[in-house]
Amino acid sequence: MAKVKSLAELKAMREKLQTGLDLREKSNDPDSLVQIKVAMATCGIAAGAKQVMEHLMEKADELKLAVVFTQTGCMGYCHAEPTIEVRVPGRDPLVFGHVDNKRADEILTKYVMNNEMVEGIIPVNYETIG
Amino acid sequence: MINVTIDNKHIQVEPGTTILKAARQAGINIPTLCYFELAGMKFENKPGGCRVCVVEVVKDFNGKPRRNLAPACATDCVEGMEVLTHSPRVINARKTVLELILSDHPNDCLQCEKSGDCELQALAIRLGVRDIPFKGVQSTYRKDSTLSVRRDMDKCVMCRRCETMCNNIQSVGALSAVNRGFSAVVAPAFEQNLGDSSCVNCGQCVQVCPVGALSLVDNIGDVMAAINDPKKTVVVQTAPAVRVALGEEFGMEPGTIVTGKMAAALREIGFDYVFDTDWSADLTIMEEGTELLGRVKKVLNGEKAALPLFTSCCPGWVSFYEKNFPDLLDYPSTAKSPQQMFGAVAKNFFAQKIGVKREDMVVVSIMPCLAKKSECARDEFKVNGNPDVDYSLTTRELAHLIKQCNVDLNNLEPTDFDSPLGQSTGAAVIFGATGGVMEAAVRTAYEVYTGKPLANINLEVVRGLEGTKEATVDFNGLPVHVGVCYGLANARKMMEEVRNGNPRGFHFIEVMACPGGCIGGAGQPFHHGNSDIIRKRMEATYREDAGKPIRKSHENPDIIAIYKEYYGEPCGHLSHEQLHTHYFDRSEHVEVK
Amino acid sequence: MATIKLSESQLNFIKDVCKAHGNKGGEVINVLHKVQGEFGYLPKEVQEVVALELNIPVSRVYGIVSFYSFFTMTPKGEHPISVCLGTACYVRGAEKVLDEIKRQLGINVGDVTPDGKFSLTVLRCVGACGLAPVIEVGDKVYGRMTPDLVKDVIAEYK
Amino acid sequence: MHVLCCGGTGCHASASAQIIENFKRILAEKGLQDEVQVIQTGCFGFCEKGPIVKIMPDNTFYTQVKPEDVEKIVNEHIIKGRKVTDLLYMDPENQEHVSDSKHMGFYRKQLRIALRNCGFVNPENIDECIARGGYEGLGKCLTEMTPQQVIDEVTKSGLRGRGGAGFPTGVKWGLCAKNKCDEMYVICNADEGDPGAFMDRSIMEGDPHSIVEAMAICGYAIGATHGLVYIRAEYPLAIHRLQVAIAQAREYGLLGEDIMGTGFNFDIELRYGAGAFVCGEETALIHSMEGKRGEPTLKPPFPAVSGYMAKPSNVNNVETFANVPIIITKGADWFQTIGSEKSKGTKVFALAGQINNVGLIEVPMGTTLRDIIFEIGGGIKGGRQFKAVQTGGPSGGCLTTKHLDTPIDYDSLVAAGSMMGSGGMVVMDETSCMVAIAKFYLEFTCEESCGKCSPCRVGNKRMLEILEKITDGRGTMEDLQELRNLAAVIKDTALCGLGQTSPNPVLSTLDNFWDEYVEHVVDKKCRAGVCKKLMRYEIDREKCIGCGKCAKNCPAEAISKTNYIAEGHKLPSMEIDPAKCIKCGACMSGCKFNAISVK
Repeated sequence: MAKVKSLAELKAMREKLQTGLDLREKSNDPDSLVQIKVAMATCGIAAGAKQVMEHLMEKADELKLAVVFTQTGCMGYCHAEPTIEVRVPGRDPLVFGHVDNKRADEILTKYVMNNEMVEGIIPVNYETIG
Repeated sequence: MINVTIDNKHIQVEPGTTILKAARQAGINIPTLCYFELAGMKFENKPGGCRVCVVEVVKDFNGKPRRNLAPACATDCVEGMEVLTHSPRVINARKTVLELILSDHPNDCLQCEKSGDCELQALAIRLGVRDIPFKGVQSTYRKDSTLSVRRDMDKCVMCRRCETMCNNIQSVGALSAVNRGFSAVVAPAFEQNLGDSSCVNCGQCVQVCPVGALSLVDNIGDVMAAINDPKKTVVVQTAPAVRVALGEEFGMEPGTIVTGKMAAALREIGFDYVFDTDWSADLTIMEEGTELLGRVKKVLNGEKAALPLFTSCCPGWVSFYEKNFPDLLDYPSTAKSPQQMFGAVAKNFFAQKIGVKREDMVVVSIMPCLAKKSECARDEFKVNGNPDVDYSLTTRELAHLIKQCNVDLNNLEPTDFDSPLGQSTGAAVIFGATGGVMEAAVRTAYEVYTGKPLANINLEVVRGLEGTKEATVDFNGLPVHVGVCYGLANARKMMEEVRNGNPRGFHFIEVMACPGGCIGGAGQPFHHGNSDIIRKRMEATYREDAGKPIRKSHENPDIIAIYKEYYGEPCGHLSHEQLHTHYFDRSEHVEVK
Repeated sequence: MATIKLSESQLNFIKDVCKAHGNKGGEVINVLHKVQGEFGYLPKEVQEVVALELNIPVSRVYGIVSFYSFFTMTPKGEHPISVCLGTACYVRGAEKVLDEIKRQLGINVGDVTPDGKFSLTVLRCVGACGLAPVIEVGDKVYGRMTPDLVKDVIAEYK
Repeated sequence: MHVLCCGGTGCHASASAQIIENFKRILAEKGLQDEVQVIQTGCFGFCEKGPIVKIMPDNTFYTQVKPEDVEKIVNEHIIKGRKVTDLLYMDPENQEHVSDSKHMGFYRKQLRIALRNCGFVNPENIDECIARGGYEGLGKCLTEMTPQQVIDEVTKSGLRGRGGAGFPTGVKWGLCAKNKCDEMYVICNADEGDPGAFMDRSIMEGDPHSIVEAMAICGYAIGATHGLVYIRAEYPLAIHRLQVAIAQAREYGLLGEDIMGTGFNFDIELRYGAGAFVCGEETALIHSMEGKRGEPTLKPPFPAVSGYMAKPSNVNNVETFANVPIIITKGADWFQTIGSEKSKGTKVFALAGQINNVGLIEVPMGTTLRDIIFEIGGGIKGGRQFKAVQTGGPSGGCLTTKHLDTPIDYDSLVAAGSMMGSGGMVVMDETSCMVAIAKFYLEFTCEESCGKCSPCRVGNKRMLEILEKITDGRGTMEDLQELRNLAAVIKDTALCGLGQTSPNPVLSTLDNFWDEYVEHVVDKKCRAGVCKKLMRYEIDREKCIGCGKCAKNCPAEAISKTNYIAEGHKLPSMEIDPAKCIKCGACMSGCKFNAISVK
């Protein structure tokens, strides 16, 4: 990785990276990638987030779903760990709490594949400055 | 100068002056407990921990009152500051804090060594504590003792003076605050015995302890038993620094010289022979001076010899280098300390002379020192298990002994010491102050080396309370470079310098463990941080020297006589046997299992 | 002074750690972290070597070890159990969980079971307050504990 | 189409189950069960107006829905596509109905500034961070601003230290910058020791790059090239993520030599705490980093003059730093618009205890406790009564119902007898005994006291002993008086912030829960049933069938048979000897006949 040599370069880099992310997230192309973020702070991991993530990956493989998994920090819903955020292109991102293997399966088969809601949705109740 | 108002008194102080000191300038004496200072001697302990000295800052730098009470010892004055030292808020807080401290203190004042000299007791009296409202658990710790120092940490008030002394001034590092919260206490590593630590028994922790948590090992009973044993001949020797401090215990001004009264008191108590360690100090100069000249000559002849020569009369220092500088054991003089030389002479030459068996003679030393108690118990100073010096009492113990024996020191007629181990010179007297051994040694070594009389025998450059001093003395064309220091941290620096090749080219270095030398010894009356007391003892020491008819060790007729009669010559065969010693590696070793 | 006895590999480990930290006294806490990471605890001998290598008084090392609750001089069990007694856990009944663990293992806080399998300590907040009450067995965190669950958790390690 | 129905505990209590039931039934009746899916969700954070029903995809937000409203929603909205106006949220300001929750500014009580990237980015991937504007603040400082301008901007923003006392951050930087020196340090205090607080951990785990960036900005502002993070060794994941972030930033040239080609050098090292709460105090923290016991020393000298290695040092905590980059990029003027008059911006709280939505929240300064607890927090667990909320950890106090509508900021919390502290917020219900809570905090302080000053070392111990006396039923009214005096003296005389604030939990409970203390002292009663020595287990001899299970369970052999056989029972009932009873509760939990109760 080349070093960032100036602020302009940093900004250019941001543009590029952001477009990449946006493409992934906001595309209306149904074939584009589904993105699942798993909250992996201490709380999440203690509640089994790692194991759920592994399960989700296996299941997605099995279902031949193209999903990008990323870990992220605390979403703030400690009461509902493990929590994951699912972004399906063309839809608003959704956060699910108390995700165990069973719910993970449902999220993939029902919500991601068929746009059916499943239990465990946590309404995002905050505003974030970007 | 900045303007402050304390208890409605307006005063001007230097910037950087604490409220405590500013108040003192204004004649207001704020009580303290943990705070401790030896002014001019670079020792200051102000952790701000006890909170006894808190005051109310009604107007701070910003013109507003300060939210909390401020510790006067550690709060600097600022322009326009207004302080109250005895408002109801302050008095209540101060008293409550003191009651809290007392609630975790055994309060067994009647049996405590420190009673009457205790700073906590004085505070309780001053603040009129009549009741301790807080009942609760008290800290209890295992009691522990070396041959010199007793620890009863139940009494510790966490002032941290001992820790500061042990680490910052002495660099011994035996003591540290351990644990935390209510269990916090000052202790050796692993709360093991102090004797198993790096402690060198200098005892300065005892000298600065405000309470009875650290105290000396009391040998008065042993000495009384010996005096009352008809089979025993009890010989006593008194160190140079004792005579300039003992009077303080009897209400005399610091710096009062009580040599004659002390000798008389010792006789009243019942000692059979009252001799003087000053005499053996003169002997030490003969041995050590000769050793120095021997090494210098060797080097001048291109032979190898360990230079600089370090003095070895201070047992705290000896223990320190055995523990910390085992690679430099060749450097200190092999001459025994004056106490041990005296013991060796007494139990060999003198016992023989008066026809008393060694086992039937008890040698007692009166020392300003706690380390001497450990020194006299060393194996190398014993013959078939019988020590050359049986018991070493401190100045404070002697005062107790005198009082117990109903001797009225103040009204005693002075008397002389007994002969033949009683007569001494001014050179021996100044052993008590830092730089004194050096000056005494130079007086003799110069004349022995050059064969000429020393023009000015007052070697002013090595006098005074500076922690480290150096000087060059012209030995008839040979520049002899000497160094003097007290405090083991200063000594450590010099030793490290020597270890690194002695860049300043010292020939001779005097080291004393205690502040100001033996006059500030741990066995002396408590100075409670008043360095003027030490200064006055020092002045008395040089006064005594100046008043002596003979001021050079090699001119002491009794010394000349004993060489003629018994030892032959300094550093000769017999003196090597009796008056010299050797050192041991007592450092910590790592061993693989 | 005392002679320190350690195996050669232990000794070399400590020496290497100290050396990696420049044998500087100011690094003592970092050194102790690494050494405790290796030995599980900081026995007297280890502290003595650290002191020697960093050229600081052993009393200072002990002063530090006895000050910080993270450092311990007693060996831990094979499966160290820590019960969080942070406020969140406390108000959600951590003490009852602790009592149950004590009862099941028959040991008190700070002790190790006679078979050396378990040791019990308490700590203040692992930051998993959302799962309160929380206990840790080794590195594994168990959240939403109840006294009833204690038996099962312990059984996992028997 | 989806019907999202709030299943948060608050709404659940107010009949959300019945609403779901109704939706399902009515939709089935209309044959719409396949078209419209009914889903129960987590809490919307708007419990005051619950139960909430949200219709997707048009985001219509119905509030205070009653089970009988369901039919109307189905008929009007779902079938006819007409919104049910009277169930829409009414904007209190203009009295207009708002349908889309996205337009309900009021509803969104949380504003994430410090947590802006937590849960959004992969903390171990610097690209995602840069994509969200990471390091632009640093770039702006280095290329467009002088160090003084940076300090001025931070000062102007009104940002105050988030670690507890709330000292203005810009002023602190300015004081340090004045003491120019060859070596200066930026220190990040990540020794989050407050039990029940995990904001800093979450930020470091979720957005470590913001800390790295902010420290570099601070370094530039004050003229330091070294950064040190003092982090709890108990936070292995946070340590790991910080290490990764530092390494990545170095790789990208955002740390190290000649950052972004501007000639500015800055690097960061980690130092580990070792379990001492007092090390959150900046002088103690510095001593700990120097390899000493973490004992505080008197200020002055302040770290800005003589800090780490006696060099000028600036210490800020994690959350404070997390605010800095965004202040630089968005500007002080923007930041100033958020928060209350004297406390700008937001505050992260770790909401824990007996509350439904335990979690990490971030609200603008000036939000009321009521909003936090009953809206965002979803109210009290199990539908029990709110009793107290503890803020500020061992340095703070317990606030009660009367404080619920206080807008919280640094100053209002101090005025209420508590403090902001680092942001722990532990909610308690009637099952918590306030005397026991005060004792709990004092136990903590006693354990964590460094032992240096007598008021804290001995005073807190004595306070704890008095509290133990009270919870053991041996307390007197004089003890309560003594507690107050001791508390006042400790506050007035202790050496450091930990000691000076340690009496706060006791003082605030004395102030707010005096009755409960008096009950313990005079009536020898603990209404929460927490203080064991004040409890009495009793067997109802009418209910006891004499099976003897309780006696078997009793570890203290305190239970024996009586001579009394209740009507309809065959065996004599059991009784508990109160003198032997250790109040472990084993008998009660084992009794299948509910014959044992605690008084």
